[in-house]
Amino acid sequence: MQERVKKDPEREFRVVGTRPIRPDGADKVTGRAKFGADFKMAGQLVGKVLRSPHAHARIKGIDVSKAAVLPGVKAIVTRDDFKDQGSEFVPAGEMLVNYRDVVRNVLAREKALFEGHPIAAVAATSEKIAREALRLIKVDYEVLPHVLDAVEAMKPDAPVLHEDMITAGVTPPPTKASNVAKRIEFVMGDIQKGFKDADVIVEREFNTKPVHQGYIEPHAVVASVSEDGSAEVWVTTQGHWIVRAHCARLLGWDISKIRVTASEIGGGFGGKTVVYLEPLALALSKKARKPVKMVMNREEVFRASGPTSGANIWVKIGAKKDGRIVAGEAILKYQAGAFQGSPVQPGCMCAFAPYDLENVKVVGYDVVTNRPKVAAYRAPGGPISEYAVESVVDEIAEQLGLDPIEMRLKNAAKEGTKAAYGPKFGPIGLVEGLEAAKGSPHWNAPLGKNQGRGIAAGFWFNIGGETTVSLQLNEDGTLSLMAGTPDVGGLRASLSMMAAEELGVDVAKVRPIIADTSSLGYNFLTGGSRSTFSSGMATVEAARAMIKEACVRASKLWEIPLDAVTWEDGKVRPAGDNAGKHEAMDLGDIAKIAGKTGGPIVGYSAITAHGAAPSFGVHIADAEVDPETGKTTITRYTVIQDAGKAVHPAYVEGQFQGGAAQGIGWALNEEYIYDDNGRLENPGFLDYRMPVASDLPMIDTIIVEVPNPRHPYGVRGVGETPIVPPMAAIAAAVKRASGVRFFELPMSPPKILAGMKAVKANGGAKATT
Amino acid sequence: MRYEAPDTIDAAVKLLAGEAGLARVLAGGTDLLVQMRSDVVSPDLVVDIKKISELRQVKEEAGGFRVGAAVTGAELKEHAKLPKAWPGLVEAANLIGSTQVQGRATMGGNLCNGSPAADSVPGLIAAGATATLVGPNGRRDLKVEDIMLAPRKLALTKGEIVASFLLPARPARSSDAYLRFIPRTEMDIAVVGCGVSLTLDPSGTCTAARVSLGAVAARPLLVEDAAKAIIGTKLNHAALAKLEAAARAACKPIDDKRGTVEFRIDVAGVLARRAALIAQERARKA
Amino acid sequence: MAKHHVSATVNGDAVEFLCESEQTLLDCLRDELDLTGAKEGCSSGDCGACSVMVDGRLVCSCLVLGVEASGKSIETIEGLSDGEKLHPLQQKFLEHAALQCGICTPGFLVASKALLEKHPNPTETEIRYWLAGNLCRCTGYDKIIRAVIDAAAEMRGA
Amino acid sequence: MAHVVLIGNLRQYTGGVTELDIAAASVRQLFARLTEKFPELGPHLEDGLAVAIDGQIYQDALLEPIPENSEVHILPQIAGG
Repeated sequence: MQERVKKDPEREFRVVGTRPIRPDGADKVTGRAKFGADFKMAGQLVGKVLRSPHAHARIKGIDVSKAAVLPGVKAIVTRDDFKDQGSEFVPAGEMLVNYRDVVRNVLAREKALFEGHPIAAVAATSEKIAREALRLIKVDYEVLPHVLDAVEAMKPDAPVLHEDMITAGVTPPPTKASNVAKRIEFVMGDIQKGFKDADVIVEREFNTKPVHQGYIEPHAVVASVSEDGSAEVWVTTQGHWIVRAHCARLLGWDISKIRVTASEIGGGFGGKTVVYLEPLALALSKKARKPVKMVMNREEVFRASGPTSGANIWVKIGAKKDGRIVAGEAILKYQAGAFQGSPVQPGCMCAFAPYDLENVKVVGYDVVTNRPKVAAYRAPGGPISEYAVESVVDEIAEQLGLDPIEMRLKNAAKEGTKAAYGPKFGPIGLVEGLEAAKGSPHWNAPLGKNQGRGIAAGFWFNIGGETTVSLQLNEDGTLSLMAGTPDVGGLRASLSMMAAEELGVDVAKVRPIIADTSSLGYNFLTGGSRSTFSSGMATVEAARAMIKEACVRASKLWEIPLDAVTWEDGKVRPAGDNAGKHEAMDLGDIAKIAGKTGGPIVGYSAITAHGAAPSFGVHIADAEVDPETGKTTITRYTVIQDAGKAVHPAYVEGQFQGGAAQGIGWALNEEYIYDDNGRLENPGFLDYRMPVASDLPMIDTIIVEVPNPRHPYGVRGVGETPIVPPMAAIAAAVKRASGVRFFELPMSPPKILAGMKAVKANGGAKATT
Repeated sequence: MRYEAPDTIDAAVKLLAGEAGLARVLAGGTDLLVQMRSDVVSPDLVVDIKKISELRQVKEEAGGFRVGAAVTGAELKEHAKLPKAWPGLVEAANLIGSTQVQGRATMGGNLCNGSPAADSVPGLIAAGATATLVGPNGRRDLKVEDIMLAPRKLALTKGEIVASFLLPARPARSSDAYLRFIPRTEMDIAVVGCGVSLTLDPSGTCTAARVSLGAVAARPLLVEDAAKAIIGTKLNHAALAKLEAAARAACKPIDDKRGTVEFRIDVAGVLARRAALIAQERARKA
Repeated sequence: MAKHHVSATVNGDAVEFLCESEQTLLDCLRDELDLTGAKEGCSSGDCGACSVMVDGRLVCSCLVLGVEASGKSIETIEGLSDGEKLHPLQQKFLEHAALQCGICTPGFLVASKALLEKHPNPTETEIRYWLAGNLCRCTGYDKIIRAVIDAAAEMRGA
Repeated sequence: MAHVVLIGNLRQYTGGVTELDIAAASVRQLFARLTEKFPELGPHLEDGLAVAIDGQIYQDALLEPIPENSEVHILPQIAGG
């Protein structure tokens, strides 16, 4: 079931809001589209990475002498091939990056900090030889005690990963190094007073496990450094300008020397925003003077890329009898993995974002552990804290005997509400989403035996950022559109639609491509749900620049003032009394005269896109719990979310459905499992249990459209919010189905069965972890 | 690594027996190739047995069926008579992996991979299947429950191949069922597996039964006490309670990434009851 | 160890290639025959991105040795369309927006075709179980299942 | 004058001050005034922070005008996945 809810009478669109076939579609259904591992260069070598078998170990020596003389081995790189970088947070694009950590994540220096940490890389004439060479590299490790869990890592006697790491955000600064990189605090109002006013207070502790982005395409790169030191990189990434920046910095090369082309990308979800193989491939290629191809296998992806944080969260919420929340407090402890930079900060800011609260206090800790460094994953930080807060809101509603939607409506953030992280919201669609949920067929449908229904809200900020788009008017009136944000799921369709809308041409006349880093101005990466928003904004601006130029040409040709020329219905027309009689010209006509009236016509937009607006979602989940095995089946699911304006509704629905599916996996079965030695036990799709087709029902969607006033078409980012509500919605559904409230993810069958048995043993009612 | 694909079983046995290094049999390859890829095994010789016709056939024999060890799950399902006679066993074989894997995976491979969680093995044990082994010293028959001794450890001697399984003739009103527990609906390794095969008399009383469990001990188990619990009963409430208790009592599981001891023991009982009821329902119609 | 010389039929064309014993059919298709439509997502038969047909049987090409292809008929995603005319499944996947990133799409299409050849009128549940070996992380499967249902209806009508 | 609110950890650089009024016509001017007042805050302003002017969040917007009597929040930057 697909539905749409619109708020305002809107502009009449001709193309936007329709569902044309995507321009890159035919290549993708015929197997011709080239993804990361599909690119091949003549004479390429195979690059492979040697990884640490230990979770924590000092590297006393690396001996590559035997590997170096193996016939077919053409280059080896270790820590000695990369200059060390100082500890300093510097902007790279819009991300703050500490290159001290980036260089160590790419290749371990003093210590191996997680199982899978790269130690050395080899380029050889075949994969077999490269693998053999890895076996010949001798690494002298001094194995150290390790720590995997944030709470454990915060203890005073925990093994310390970085002997120089002093907790930031604490005054006075601690004198001793610890695993706590940072303490952050957001305070609004008076939390004590708030709790004093409360009629009911619920306080709970939650734990979540790390989960991986789970993209089906492993990381892959081909790099070729030529004799003059200029480099070509072909890579699967969410941001090729970011790859360029990181590689240039780590290798000490000029940015202009590196040209990066983004391949088709087989999923990223935040996980392809960092560099792993790219600097190694470049360094190997430079040494070997040949192209080098590197592809991770699935095990490497799980052991050494992503995931997002596991966390410990404590939440306390106070409310009046009528459901009005008067105080909210949370403490978040997020695992960062081996290097600081967990998404705890946005986690803090998101925690209470759906609600209009006066008194809020959130404290967050960024904690390093002997796991792979976390990477962004869809709404990074938000799903964890909002899961905990939404679960407590659900419990309060239950205690007060309130309908969970009514409870949320009573507290929902709306236009003018001061967000729990400070500023006031502009127009947002949470109330509209909750109302749509209340009126939905799903919310009002009967439930079967052993079934329960849950609901939860979710929020993500969305961002803009640096964006460049070039739109060329071709000689025959068709258009070439160059954008720079990799297309992870229909971007080229949306951009060509927006160009067609603005220019009054058929969408099939616009051919979009994702340009390489040397062919277009800078673009920040695809992330933060920014690509349709930002590249869309730049596309509309580029189209408007083209229209303006078309009008200039017409005014010159017609020898009338520019203000006597107008653009209407896809044509330049004379306008007003002084304009005279001239035949209106469409872009095809303009294209014919372009060369003779001043030269080719190119619309260009290079902007830092501002005005991104948050998107709120509401999810309804039905769960059936087998009382004898604890197995949970999701029997029905509906996603309701504000898209501002859905440019291509099918791909908006797809984002909703995909986010929900990932959230269902997170809620029920996905987790990283380590053995006592800190080695990952489930680095494959067999035991890292992402939902398969038979695990899920159809996922219904309702698109709410409360336009974003800062985007020419009203667009909001939609990609991230859908992963925020599922965990709490499912936990609430499981509670109603099983009678037990769970405070730990994943809610896997052994936990649920044990929980139900414990409740039975207690004679009912008592909650359990 | 050497690859050989002989077309007689004797040639295969000769190759395997004569290999000084590590030799592996390739049937469906759905375990072997994964292990080779992840460097768990690096064989010097791989003997592909799919060109040996004896191993690729399902034949009626002595009122029952002889199933070649290299017949795939998908082929079992497509057989004209087998799914009706042994629905539980065919289901078990077809729970191994995805549709793609079912097109390759075989019961012989499933057994010889030596995993306590293999899905088709409890099915075979419940069925009372006998395996025919061929080795340098000729042929011999072994009950399936006697083949796997411990994880990755089999009662096969060097050069010996599992050639086929004999599913015995069975009286009217007989049927079987196999259930496994996995956290998802597909694509997992059994956390617990349970096969039940039984025969009813005209009054509906169970006259014969075999119950087997997988993934709850170091090897798939034949649980005679569980069978005794339902033999002579109409699978009433008390008999089923005894069945559940016997199944649970037989479990000696471990805690691992796929499940806990407590969970496995609990669920073994649940599956035994559910599988017995399915088998009973089927037997009434058989 | 000398390489094996393999002769097979791929998408109706006779092909020959050399491969080592360890090389999988997936490696051979991608590296020796430059047919990169089948993708490597896991190399363990758990994702289905490398699905192909071998003698009419749906398999993961990562779980088949290249040398086993000798004398066999292989069908890959590259052979699905009839020249310029897309297969109804391909067309329906596009119309239903049943792909986002597209990496799993070739595997889904090959597996779906195998299903519809066997079961022209599958239920939603049958489709979901048949395709359980094909992982998709982007779509939540909804639009994929709808596309297969729609393609099946069209193929039955045609 | 703009009413400026410092969010999160910033008060550790301002001796505990979280709200103040500042005359500034642009984000760049605002940062300059804040740096004069709180020298420790200065290095943190241009990197890693966002500015919300009357609710609208800006990242990397030194030239953005700040209207008279507006409310300005200074908060951590947001990225995404």
